[in-house]
Amino acid sequence: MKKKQWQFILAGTGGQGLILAGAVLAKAAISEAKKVIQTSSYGAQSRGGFSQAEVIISDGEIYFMKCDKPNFILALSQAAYDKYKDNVTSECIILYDHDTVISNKRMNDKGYSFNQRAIELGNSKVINSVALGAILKLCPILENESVIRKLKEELPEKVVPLNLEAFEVGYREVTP
Amino acid sequence: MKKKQWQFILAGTGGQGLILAGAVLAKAAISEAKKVIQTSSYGAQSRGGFSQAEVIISDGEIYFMKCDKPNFILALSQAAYDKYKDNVTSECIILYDHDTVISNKRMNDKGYSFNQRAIELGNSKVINSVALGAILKLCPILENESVIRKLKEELPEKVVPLNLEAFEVGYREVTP
Amino acid sequence: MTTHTHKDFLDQRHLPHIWCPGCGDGIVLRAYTMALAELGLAPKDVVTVTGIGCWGKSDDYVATHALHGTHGRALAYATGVKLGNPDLTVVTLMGDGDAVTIGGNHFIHAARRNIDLTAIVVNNYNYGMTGGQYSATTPLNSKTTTSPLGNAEPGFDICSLAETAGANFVARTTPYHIVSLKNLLKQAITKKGFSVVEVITPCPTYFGRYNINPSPVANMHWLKEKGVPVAKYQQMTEEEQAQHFVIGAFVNKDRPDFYTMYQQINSRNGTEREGER
Amino acid sequence: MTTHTHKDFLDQRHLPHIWCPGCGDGIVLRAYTMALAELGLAPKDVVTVTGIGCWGKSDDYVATHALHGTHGRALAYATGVKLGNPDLTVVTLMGDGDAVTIGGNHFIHAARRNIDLTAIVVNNYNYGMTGGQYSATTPLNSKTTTSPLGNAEPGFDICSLAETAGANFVARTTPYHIVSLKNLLKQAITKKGFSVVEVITPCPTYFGRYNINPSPVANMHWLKEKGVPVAKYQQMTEEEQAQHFVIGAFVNKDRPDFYTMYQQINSRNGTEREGER
Amino acid sequence: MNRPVGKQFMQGNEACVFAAIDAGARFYAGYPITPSSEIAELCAEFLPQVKGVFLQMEDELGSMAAVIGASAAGTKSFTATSGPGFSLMQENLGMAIYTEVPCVVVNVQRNGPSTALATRPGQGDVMQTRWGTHGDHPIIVLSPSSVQEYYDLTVRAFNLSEKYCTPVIILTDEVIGHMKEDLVIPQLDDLEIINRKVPTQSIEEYRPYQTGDDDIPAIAPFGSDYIVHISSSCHDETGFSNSKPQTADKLVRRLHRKIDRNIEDIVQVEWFGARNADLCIIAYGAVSRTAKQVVVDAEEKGLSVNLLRIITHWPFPDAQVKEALNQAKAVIVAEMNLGQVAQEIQRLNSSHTPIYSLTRIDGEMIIPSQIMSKIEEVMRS
Amino acid sequence: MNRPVGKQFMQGNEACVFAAIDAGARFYAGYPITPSSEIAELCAEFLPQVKGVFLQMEDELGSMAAVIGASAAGTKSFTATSGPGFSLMQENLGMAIYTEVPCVVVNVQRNGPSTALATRPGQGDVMQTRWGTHGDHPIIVLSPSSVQEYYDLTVRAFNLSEKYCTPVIILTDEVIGHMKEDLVIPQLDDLEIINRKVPTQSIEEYRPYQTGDDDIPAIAPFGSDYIVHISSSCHDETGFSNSKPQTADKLVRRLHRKIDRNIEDIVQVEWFGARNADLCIIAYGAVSRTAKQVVVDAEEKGLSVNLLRIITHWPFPDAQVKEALNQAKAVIVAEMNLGQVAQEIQRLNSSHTPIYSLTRIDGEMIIPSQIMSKIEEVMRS
Amino acid sequence: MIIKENVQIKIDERLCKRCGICSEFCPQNVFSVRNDGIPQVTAPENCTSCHLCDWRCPDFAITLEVIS
Amino acid sequence: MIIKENVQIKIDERLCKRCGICSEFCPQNVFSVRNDGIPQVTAPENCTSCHLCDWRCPDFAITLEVIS
Ligand SMILES: Cc1ncc(C[n+]2csc(CCOP(=O)(O)OP(=O)(O)O)c2C)c(N)n1
Ligand SMILES: Cc1ncc(C[n+]2csc(CCOP(=O)(O)OP(=O)(O)O)c2C)c(N)n1
Ligand code: SF4
Ligand code: SF4
Ligand code: SF4
Ligand code: SF4
Ligand code: SF4
Ligand code: SF4
Ligand SMILES: [Mg+2]
Ligand SMILES: [Mg+2]
Repeated sequence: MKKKQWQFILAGTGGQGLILAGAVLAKAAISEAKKVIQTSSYGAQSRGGFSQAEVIISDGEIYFMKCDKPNFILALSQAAYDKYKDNVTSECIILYDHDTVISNKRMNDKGYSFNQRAIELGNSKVINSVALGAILKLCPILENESVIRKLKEELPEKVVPLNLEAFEVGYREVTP
Repeated sequence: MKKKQWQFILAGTGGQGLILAGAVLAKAAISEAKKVIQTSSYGAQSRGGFSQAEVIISDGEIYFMKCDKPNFILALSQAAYDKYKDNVTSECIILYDHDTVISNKRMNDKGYSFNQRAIELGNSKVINSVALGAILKLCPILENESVIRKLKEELPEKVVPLNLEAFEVGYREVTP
Repeated sequence: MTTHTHKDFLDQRHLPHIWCPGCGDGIVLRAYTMALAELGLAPKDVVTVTGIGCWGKSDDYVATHALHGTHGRALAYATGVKLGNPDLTVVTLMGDGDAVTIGGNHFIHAARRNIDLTAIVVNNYNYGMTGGQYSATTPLNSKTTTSPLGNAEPGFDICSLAETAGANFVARTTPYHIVSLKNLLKQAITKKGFSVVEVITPCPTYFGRYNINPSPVANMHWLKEKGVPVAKYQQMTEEEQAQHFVIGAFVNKDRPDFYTMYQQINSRNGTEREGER
Repeated sequence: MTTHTHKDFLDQRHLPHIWCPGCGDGIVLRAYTMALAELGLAPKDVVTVTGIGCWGKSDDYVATHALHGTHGRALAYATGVKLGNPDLTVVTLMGDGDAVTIGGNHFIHAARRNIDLTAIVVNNYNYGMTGGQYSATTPLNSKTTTSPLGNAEPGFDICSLAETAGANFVARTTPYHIVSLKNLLKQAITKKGFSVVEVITPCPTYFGRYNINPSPVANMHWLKEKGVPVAKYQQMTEEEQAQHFVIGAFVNKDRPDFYTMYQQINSRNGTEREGER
Repeated sequence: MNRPVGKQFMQGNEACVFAAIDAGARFYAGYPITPSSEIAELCAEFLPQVKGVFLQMEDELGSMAAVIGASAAGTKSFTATSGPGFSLMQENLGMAIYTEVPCVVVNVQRNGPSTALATRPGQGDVMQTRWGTHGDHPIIVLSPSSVQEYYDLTVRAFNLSEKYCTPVIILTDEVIGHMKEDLVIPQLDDLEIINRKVPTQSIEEYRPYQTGDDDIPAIAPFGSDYIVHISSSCHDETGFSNSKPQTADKLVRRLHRKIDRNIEDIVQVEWFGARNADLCIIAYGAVSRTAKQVVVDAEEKGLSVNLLRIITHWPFPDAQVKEALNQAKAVIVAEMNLGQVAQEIQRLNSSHTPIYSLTRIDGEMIIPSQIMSKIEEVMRS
Repeated sequence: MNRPVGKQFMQGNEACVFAAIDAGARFYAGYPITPSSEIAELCAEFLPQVKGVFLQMEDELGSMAAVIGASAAGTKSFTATSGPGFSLMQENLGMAIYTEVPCVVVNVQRNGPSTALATRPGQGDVMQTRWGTHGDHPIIVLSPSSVQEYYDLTVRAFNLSEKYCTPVIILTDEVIGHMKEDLVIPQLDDLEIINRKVPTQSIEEYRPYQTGDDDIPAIAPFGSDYIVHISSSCHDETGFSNSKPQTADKLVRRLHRKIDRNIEDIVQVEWFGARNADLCIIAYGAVSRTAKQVVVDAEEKGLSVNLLRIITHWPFPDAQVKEALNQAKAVIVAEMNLGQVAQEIQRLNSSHTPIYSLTRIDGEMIIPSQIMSKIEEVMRS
Repeated sequence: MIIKENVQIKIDERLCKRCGICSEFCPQNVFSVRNDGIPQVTAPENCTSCHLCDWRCPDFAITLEVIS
Repeated sequence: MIIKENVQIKIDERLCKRCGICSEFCPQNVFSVRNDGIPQVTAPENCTSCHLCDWRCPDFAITLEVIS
């Protein structure tokens, strides 16, 4: 029997906390008894350069560990967007940052002002939590609660409230 | 066609100049247009320990380079003698040093007072030249002249006369 | 007089470089290209031999001949290059890992041999390239990714090591002290024999973050404050000295270099040997 | 008090040893076994780690635990042994090749790290085992089988190197000075931290033959004459000094050894780290 | 140390460290190198918490030597590296094999040769693990393909190492080393931990390299009442050097025999899919994950494909590979190198089964569609 | 230098040095090790006499690196070592292969692994020469069996190295290295000497790793007007590092192709005895001398035996070995190791010819009677 | 004594990594920092063309053109 | 002040390699050298049991037994 599988790619720039966002997504999925694999790409240019987390979430065994058929791509930089725009199926959602990415206007492209909203929230570093909220909205395969619980666990206590707020913003403001 | 081949083993102790003696034999043979291979054994204990030169002289191509069927063994130490006494054919001549070796009295064993005669000649180091003379006498496959010529070439000028004398002594005093 | 500018020694095709914002590597590279230009050299006269590491990546940006080898062996390649063609100006660019951790043996032997090379050692107090682990120059007690509670080993004084091992020219400075950096590099490159210029510039991304300050600007201020010239250093109390490091040229002598000695000895009459062995 | 004699540390089954007549190695080995006995150690308390070379063959004759590894790595094995069981007394016996030529990197790092080991370096000015090639301690201009007209490289001063790199105890002597040799070994073995005793004893078979005299006795006379104590050395002119070498203990300090530092740092409260990385 | 237990989500290299500690490792010496450095970093953090020691050595030569020293002193020890460092360890790896010092070496493979693409995965060191050091020698090499298995095989590596007194290599790759996956860490009591043999003779009669019929010596740790002599030179049962030809012959043949006779204990493979499929994929490490996906996909397409996954690389699973060759109509060997294992399989191919070597050396993973195309191509022919 | 010419009597290692100098070598960097040290000693004596440089490096890692450096500066360079040193050279050997720097490495094999019997012969490094460094790589390895051939193959090694821009290994053994034998040294004019390609492009257009259809680059020496960039990282035609997957793939496949397509130029074997004999001995190096004696002895006994002597170890003489397997009723592979080449031959044995592996690892030569007994045993069965 | 020359300071935004070193250590406070971290030449008249900003820029992003 | 004890000096001829060090450096000239190079104790009465010969013998060939 073929199990249902979701492939997420969170791509952007070093420092945007995408690896952490991937981990939160992954751990939330684990807590819901799903199978999960997380991989990340980094090269010599990691610091400040291109950065990417891949998460596969599945109801059953996951064999191949790379996202060869992504269902969802978060593109927080032009490089991230360009890397994937022509290499995914038309069903794949690409959620990009309005502020920094010029989209090709694919059918399933969705823009949102991630950077701007994060700054407005008071810290550009919460961009990853905004993104998590948006992801959950567009791709509701996990309970918000599980993600929020993991966010609380993974983040230093003092930044939790702001990140939860950011999550809510992302969840609220992005529409399918 | 099988070519005629002679295998010589010169064995004794480091410092007796056996490698040099082997080289003289070898080079003399080369000068007579024979094929020659010289090998020598030395271990960590080379210095003052066991030392050995092997020379194969042949009218034709030499393939195997070790003396597996020696025709002639010079044994200037007990260790040298013992190493071979039971591992050679009965035809193989073992010429040993009377002064330092106790022989098993094999049929083809021949003793001579190498050490003593060398000392009497004024320098225990000429023991190798005495031995060369003796070898040529017992195994006359090379011209004395070729060996003497090579002795002159290989040795520092000032020790040549004494070594030639030693060679003569060995050649004269050892009898088949 | 100078026919080349520093840009002639810089291969701009690969810019922007891979180094983090504010990393000292770029400043040292700038000083290197300026030094070459000011010395009136041409790119074809120079072989830049780099190690493996952040600083070891600098060959990507130089327009001289270049050899980017394996980690820790830059001086050994360079030794071969120099002896393969003694007319070349051979400069090695090594991190502290390359130069005195994995490559420590080549370092002391190059100094002893006094081979005519220049070593520009960028000491960022850790392995930048692999993620900030401690190296043989990481100061005692510092926190790094492999000494989370503090490093139990003190760091080498690279300059003392070079001096003891026999280098002809030994100096230390920082990218903050950019003018002296350039001038010391010129002296080092000109010097016949083995020359070492240690450039202290803590890796802001790792060492700085854990031990000084994550900001490049703060790290530059740190260098400005910590690096003091010999004269000033000598007037300090021992405690003060422990909080600073001394900059300047410490060794500048003219012991004949290896190749000169080699040629001299081997021009001896071979017969001299006869009978001695 | 002593329950063991030097013979308890000597494995006599393999005597006579392989060393040439008059080679200093046997004398140093004797001093080592005497030192162990006089320190009241038992063979089971001691691990002798040897290099590869003539002196490296000494493990064949010791009755302690022993590890005879690959060429140049003795200090690295010994570092593992000591950290694998810090209660052991770990002594490395290395030739000049092992210690400061191929093994030079481990040497300076062991000193820097100040790991609690003793290094007894027999400096015979060449590679005895492989037939008298020059090593990193062969003096400039010396004739060896790979420098037939003279060595173009100067030799290291092993003691200076050890001192600069950070050793706690550094001494030099010769087998002629057998009593001081034994006593220095005792001090070195007792000292917590990295200790080096350099024993100068030119290989009579190769170095001696080409540069001093083939006779072991002559080589011993040479040692007697050339090795002078610090006080006397300091009174010499520079020219005289160049003709001699200084013997005695040069460094004797108590910087905490690696394992002590390691334990101290790692007993810190781990939470101190929180948030810093 | 707060030992993780039960269901966990962690990186492969992380699982390796916890497994090593669980297996009893208390000493790590290494030199950082991508993509293995996390192992060093986590050892630096956790070993002191279990009274162990983490040491960053000056290079990989020294790391391997220190590991040998610590193990000889009785402490289970390991190191981790990648290609360039693994090349530097070869001399002392041979020393450990020859002197029978248990230890574990993790090689997290990256793209090679030389420096090449240092952060990208590869499987180019398979043959090097077998033949990298000079002279005849046996070796045990294990290859995990999941985080769970990385944990399991690390424990197993220490066990085999202690049991057979020999170094064991874990040959993994950047993908397995860096990916995060869920795994279950057992209770300590549920883990089988094997420790090296202890001597039973009297102290006087003790000879460290004397073995019983099992060919395995009982080498006491340094510091014990049994005096131990370890030598990289040819040595007899006493451990002292001995240069007799017979001694040399006896020693090296025994070293091989102690592994060869235990092939069944050491060799592991996994069969995946129908046992009697038409086409068999042979793969290992990260690529075997691709292959599994392909087996599943093929089934859906109605293609008869299975997978023989190599877990023990060396000694090579001759019997199992022969079985695959005999059973399948064709074999595809998929690997991130130029066909190293494919070539090894050719040696066993007395059945003349067509062997297709699917190679990839650009630092990217072999993806399912790549294998699938190959299958379709093979099936067509 | 007083160049020896015509009929000479010298040691194998000595012939190697004169050959290297004749081939144009002007730089040697090495670290002494038995049984190769004579090569260093003679280079120390003779290189300065031809304005070359002999340098004793601090270790073998540095030696190999210095050889690469000097060659990159345009000077033909070489080194010599034995097992332990060869293991230490592996990392930089991979670097030389990957960056296409010509050079020659002589490995005078001794008994192994580790230190073992350091003064005794062995042939245990055959597979290591193929697979010793990490990552996929090609290699050329030549194996002489007489002093004459040691001379000839040393010249050839430099020629192949320069022609194909790759390191070439001379894999010999203590017996061949140390024995003295007569040989004929040709007049310099009669020697074919090949030098590396020189660039033909304009300075502006020059890219050191750009190749023509022959897959061979024209890498100028450092110091020339052509600026040369050499990198151990994955590099494109400019020589600068480049981390694109296609670049990595292209580079390593080209490195293999430039050797593979020239197999016929590179591979040499010798057939000895009747070409259609019943039984074929396959041997190389010193042992092939034993085998020749056996072929002669067998003929006298009326046994139909011949010898296929491997001269080029790698790339492996697949075609010739297959021919032997197809022709003979049985094959005996005699080697001073545990059957390394026998196993390689098995890979080619599609004819199911019985292959008998005759091994010896005690530091003694395989003697004629040993092979002869095996022949008689095989013939009986 | 500082000889004043006419100097043009160019910042290549493609190369600048916003480290802040140029502006922080310019002895004449010639720069101010834009919102996004890129330095701006805001007091060019104070520049002594000492070149420190140029030489210390880790990213080869500053060019000083002296128009004398 | 040297305290004289009764001392017996044994030379193991199986181990002695005739280097000559013991006899050359005995402060009391206790040894003379036999024709074949093996040292002989010829003036035992002069021995101060300083142990130098014993300790300096490279071949473990000398044993000093002090019978006090
Ligand atoms: C033999 C080997 N070991 C380890 C590595 C991994 N490695 C690459 S760079 C580096 C350290 C770099 O540190 P350093 O030389 O100080 O340069 P930095 O990055 O700090 O400038 C290491 C350990 C390697 N490439 N090769
Ligand atoms: C890796 C390696 N390279 C070279 C050798 C050969 N080798 C054995 S001993 C030795 C030198 C010994 O010199 P030293 O350490 O000074 O000891 P000595 O023999 O002089 O006492 C060498 C080069 C080796 N065994 N291993
Ligand atoms: S990691 Fe450190 S050394 Fe490397 S580029 Fe970044 S700041 Fe510079
Ligand atoms: S060769 Fe030299 S060092 Fe070696 S045993 Fe002989 S005298 Fe001693
Ligand atoms: S040249 Fe000097 S004064 Fe002018 S902007 Fe740059 S640092 Fe400031
Ligand atoms: S110094 Fe260079 S990189 Fe840094 S802010 Fe100024 S222009 Fe930008
Ligand atoms: S103990 Fe002293 S005095 Fe007595 S024989 Fe020996 S060296 Fe001479
Ligand atoms: S010192 Fe020892 S070896 Fe030398 S002569 Fe005296 S007893 Fe013999
Ligand atoms: Mg660094
Ligand atoms: Mg020595």
